[in-house]
Amino acid sequence: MVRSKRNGDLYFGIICGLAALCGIGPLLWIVYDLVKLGAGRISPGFFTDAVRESGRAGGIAPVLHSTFLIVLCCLGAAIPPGLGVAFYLTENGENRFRKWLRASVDLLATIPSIVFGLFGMAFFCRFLGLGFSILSGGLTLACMILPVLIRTTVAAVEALPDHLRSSATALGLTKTTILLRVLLPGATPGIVIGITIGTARALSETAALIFTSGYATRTPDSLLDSGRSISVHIYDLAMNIPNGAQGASASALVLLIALLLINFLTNFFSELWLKNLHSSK
Amino acid sequence: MSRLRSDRVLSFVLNAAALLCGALVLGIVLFLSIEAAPTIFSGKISAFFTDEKWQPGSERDPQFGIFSMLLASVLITLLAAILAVPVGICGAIFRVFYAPESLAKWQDRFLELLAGIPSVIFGFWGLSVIVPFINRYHPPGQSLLAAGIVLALMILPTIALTTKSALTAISPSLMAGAAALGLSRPAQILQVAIPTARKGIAAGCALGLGRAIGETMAVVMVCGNIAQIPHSVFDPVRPVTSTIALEMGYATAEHKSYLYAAGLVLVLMTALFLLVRIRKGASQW
Amino acid sequence: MVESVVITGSTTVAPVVADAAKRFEENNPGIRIDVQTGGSSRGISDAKSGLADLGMVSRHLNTGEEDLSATCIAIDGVGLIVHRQNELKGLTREQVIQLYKKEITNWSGVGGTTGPVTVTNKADGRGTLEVFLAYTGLDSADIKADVIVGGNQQAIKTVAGNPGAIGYVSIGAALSEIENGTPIRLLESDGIPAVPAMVAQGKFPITRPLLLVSGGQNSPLVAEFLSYLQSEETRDIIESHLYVPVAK
Amino acid sequence: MAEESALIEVKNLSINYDDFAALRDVHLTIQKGNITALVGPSGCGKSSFLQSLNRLTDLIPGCQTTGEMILGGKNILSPGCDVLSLRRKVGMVFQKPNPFPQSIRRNFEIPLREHGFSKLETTDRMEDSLKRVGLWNEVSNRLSRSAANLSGGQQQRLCIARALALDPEVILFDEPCSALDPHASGVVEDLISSLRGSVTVVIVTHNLAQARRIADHLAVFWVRGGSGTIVETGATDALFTSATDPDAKSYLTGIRG
Repeated sequence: MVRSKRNGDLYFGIICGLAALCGIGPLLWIVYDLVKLGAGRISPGFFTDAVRESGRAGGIAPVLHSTFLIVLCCLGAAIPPGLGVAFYLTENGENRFRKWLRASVDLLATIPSIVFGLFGMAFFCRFLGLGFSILSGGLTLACMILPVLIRTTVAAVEALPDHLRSSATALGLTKTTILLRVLLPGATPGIVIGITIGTARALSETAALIFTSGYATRTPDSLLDSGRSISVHIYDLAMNIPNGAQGASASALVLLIALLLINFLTNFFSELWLKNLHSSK
Repeated sequence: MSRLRSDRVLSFVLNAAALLCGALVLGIVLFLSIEAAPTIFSGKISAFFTDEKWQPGSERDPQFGIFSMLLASVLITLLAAILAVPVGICGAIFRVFYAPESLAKWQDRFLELLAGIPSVIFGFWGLSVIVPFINRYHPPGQSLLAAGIVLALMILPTIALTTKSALTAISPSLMAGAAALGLSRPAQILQVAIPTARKGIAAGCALGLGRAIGETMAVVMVCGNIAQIPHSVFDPVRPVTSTIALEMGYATAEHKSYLYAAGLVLVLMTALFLLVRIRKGASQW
Repeated sequence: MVESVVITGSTTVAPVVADAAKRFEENNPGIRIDVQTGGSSRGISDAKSGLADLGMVSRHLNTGEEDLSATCIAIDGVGLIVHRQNELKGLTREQVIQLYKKEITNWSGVGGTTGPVTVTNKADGRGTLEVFLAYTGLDSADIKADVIVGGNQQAIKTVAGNPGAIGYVSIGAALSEIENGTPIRLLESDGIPAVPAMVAQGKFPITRPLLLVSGGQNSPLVAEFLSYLQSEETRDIIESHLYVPVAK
Repeated sequence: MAEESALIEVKNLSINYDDFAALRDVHLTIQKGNITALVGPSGCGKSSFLQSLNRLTDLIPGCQTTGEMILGGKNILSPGCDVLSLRRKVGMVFQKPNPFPQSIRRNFEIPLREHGFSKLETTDRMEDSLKRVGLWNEVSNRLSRSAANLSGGQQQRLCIARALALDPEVILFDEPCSALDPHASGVVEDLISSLRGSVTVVIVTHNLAQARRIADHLAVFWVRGGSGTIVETGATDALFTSATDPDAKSYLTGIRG
């Protein structure tokens, strides 16, 4: 019995390890395929040259430029309301509106991204008259990542010890101070994770952008210009351009490296933040 | 006085954010309804449920049956969940309770990366690896199974990462208590840690499933896109999102309105599903 | 104020026009040409509604669309493709109809080596589907497909991964992929090899025009761009995409 | 005072956290059926000592124990020791009540089923031990409700009942009353007192009055040369009146500490 329990632990660990491998194996496979096909295209010029022959030649500099602006618009538009809704939801007290709001955030999370694209085209491009533009695309993406931001922030705030809010209230702090100085710093690592996931989704989104930020491969002069994000570029090369696979793979590799960098930086900074928080206590 | 004013401003800002978010959901539903209106108000919406096939382009016999596509959306999502939930949770258990710290960090990085691969890439990988593999045994290869596998891979990181954070948030004293009762590690994990973290895990799964049912670009490559009721996992299917992606850019007036109506039905269906969960008290987060 | 032209529509035409637009912009500073995709139907509806100055269409105009003024910039052939392992030489129109109606489900039925046929069709509304339907005279409801795909690339990848599959795609796209080692083959249609030369001579049976359409009076800039697209200056671009330029 | 016979012999125990020596050269005999209180200022290794008694120190990364702890002729600290059955024999109750946030019934089922008891036995044992801690009347009609809804004192008694259900030889208490209100604290204290004779109790407490009320034996921990150690042991009354170690004396008489 003793032995079987020991072995049970071992077997269980192995099963879980295999499960972990199941998730990571295909990733390595995908990355290997991308490297095999696309690595040859990547050179310093790839990052600085304009798109030529629909992406079969040249670089992706304007695409990177547009992507950066789109993500910036998206985060800028999504983070303030996202945090606002999350803090609204974690305040004490429950009412029908809150219940309904939670349900709608859940619903928002399940709306197909292509529906966001159609909505964005009708609302931002046509109704608000923003046209095919970086701004339209960024705002559409903001709607899409809003539920991710809200849910991770709520989870981060709820993971804080119960007594934090009550003890802060007992000190006679205003709600504003409690939120900005007590809850927000405590929940920051969780919020950062939410933003990272949101950024990753924004970067890898295609369907919502084709109809909103458009397709242009030139460097945008303003937020009201059309510009294609890197995922749209990958999509176009893979789906519409004969022999686009190499360019698509190379661009996908660049996207992966960018994501790696973002994850690394957010982790680095949130750890740094945590350290500061502890040492200042 | 000014301190209280700051509170009032704060409460105004929070309320405004909440209203904005609520309005967004209503706005999207409203927008879909307006675009779908020609179909709904002409009474042709009944064709959705009475027509057997989906062949909007046929001149002789246009049909707009949506049932098989809704079924396909549900089946693909379910299959992806069956594949991804156990694997994701077990992977997270490995990460939290078994993996040495250095390995665990790598696992996190990889999963975060997996979460960021564009769906087109998943789609093409599925089309060039999974589909030919299935094709060898059950042609054509494009199938419910292929779509389920590709989707499972796509939602795996969401499930694994949220499960991981739910498991790490468990108070160490609880786990020490379980250990002090002489529970073996699998028992500590399965009977104490998982039930304790179930809310977080369920939230992660819900998030993953939400993404699965709405996923388009990867599924459209590997599901075969035949609107039919599948008899096995090897049959090709066509979910609602695929139809929208395949036909929206090419559809004209009436056909287009049917596509919007299909999107609306999908959204309402998930809303119904959510409502049931809320009624059962399962979605309190 | 920058003068600009907005062009939307077919994903088949867009890469050609986008490349040409880039060159046009370089030659004419201060002018901006925005090319957006979304499919032939979108090209038509945007041109009609005036949302776009020009719509890109990769098929013949249907009834109810004749009020648009169309400019043909190139011709494209649509060829039947099979996996490289399939040794079949070509198919007649009758055989194609039988295959797509599932009256024949084994390659031996059309003179090939024994094996099940996987019929790959395009989604409703695609330009190539309409051209294919026009060639075969079928209604889309007659076609019993095993797999439905969206664009040319998806069709090519599907056939490349399935030794029993048959599909149809733009000849230019197929040739370009074959050159790059993708394991597919173009079949002869009614005994005519699927090559641009045959399309140019008008012998190949399945062809379609690549059109730019507009709803009303073209502005001088739009007219200039249209004639630029038909000029010798853009011939190399059209040929680089393996389409057949229209002799002027 | 119960009959004297040694149940646990601790010889030359040291506990290190990476480079830091938390506890050095500890010797202690724990008498069977008695209540032994571990007292001393914070940070002198009492809790580490307690946790090493059922190898919960294994859970702390970088923690190493050397020396001997003999229970029933076997060394607890030897690598060959089966920690799962050890922990069944040596139960533990923590400072903060930590019932599993599941139903009251599950709190018993999880450990009892794990240790091979049948469903029927589980129900019997749950009832017995809930009665033993005086909780049965309060919870018998809501066994399927979550244990998280109980009050702090009830939760702590549930944790004690959960430990008792496994029929342990020893129960370790780590400041079991410090998170409770005075009334609940009194109830739990009486409960611990009532275990005398049937179960061997080792308790860490900062409440000297409590130690004096319930303990048969006392071990005073103190920091010497940077690490904790036991500076004096003995019968409770004797130590309170005439401790020989000057630090222990001043601590127990309330002058320092």
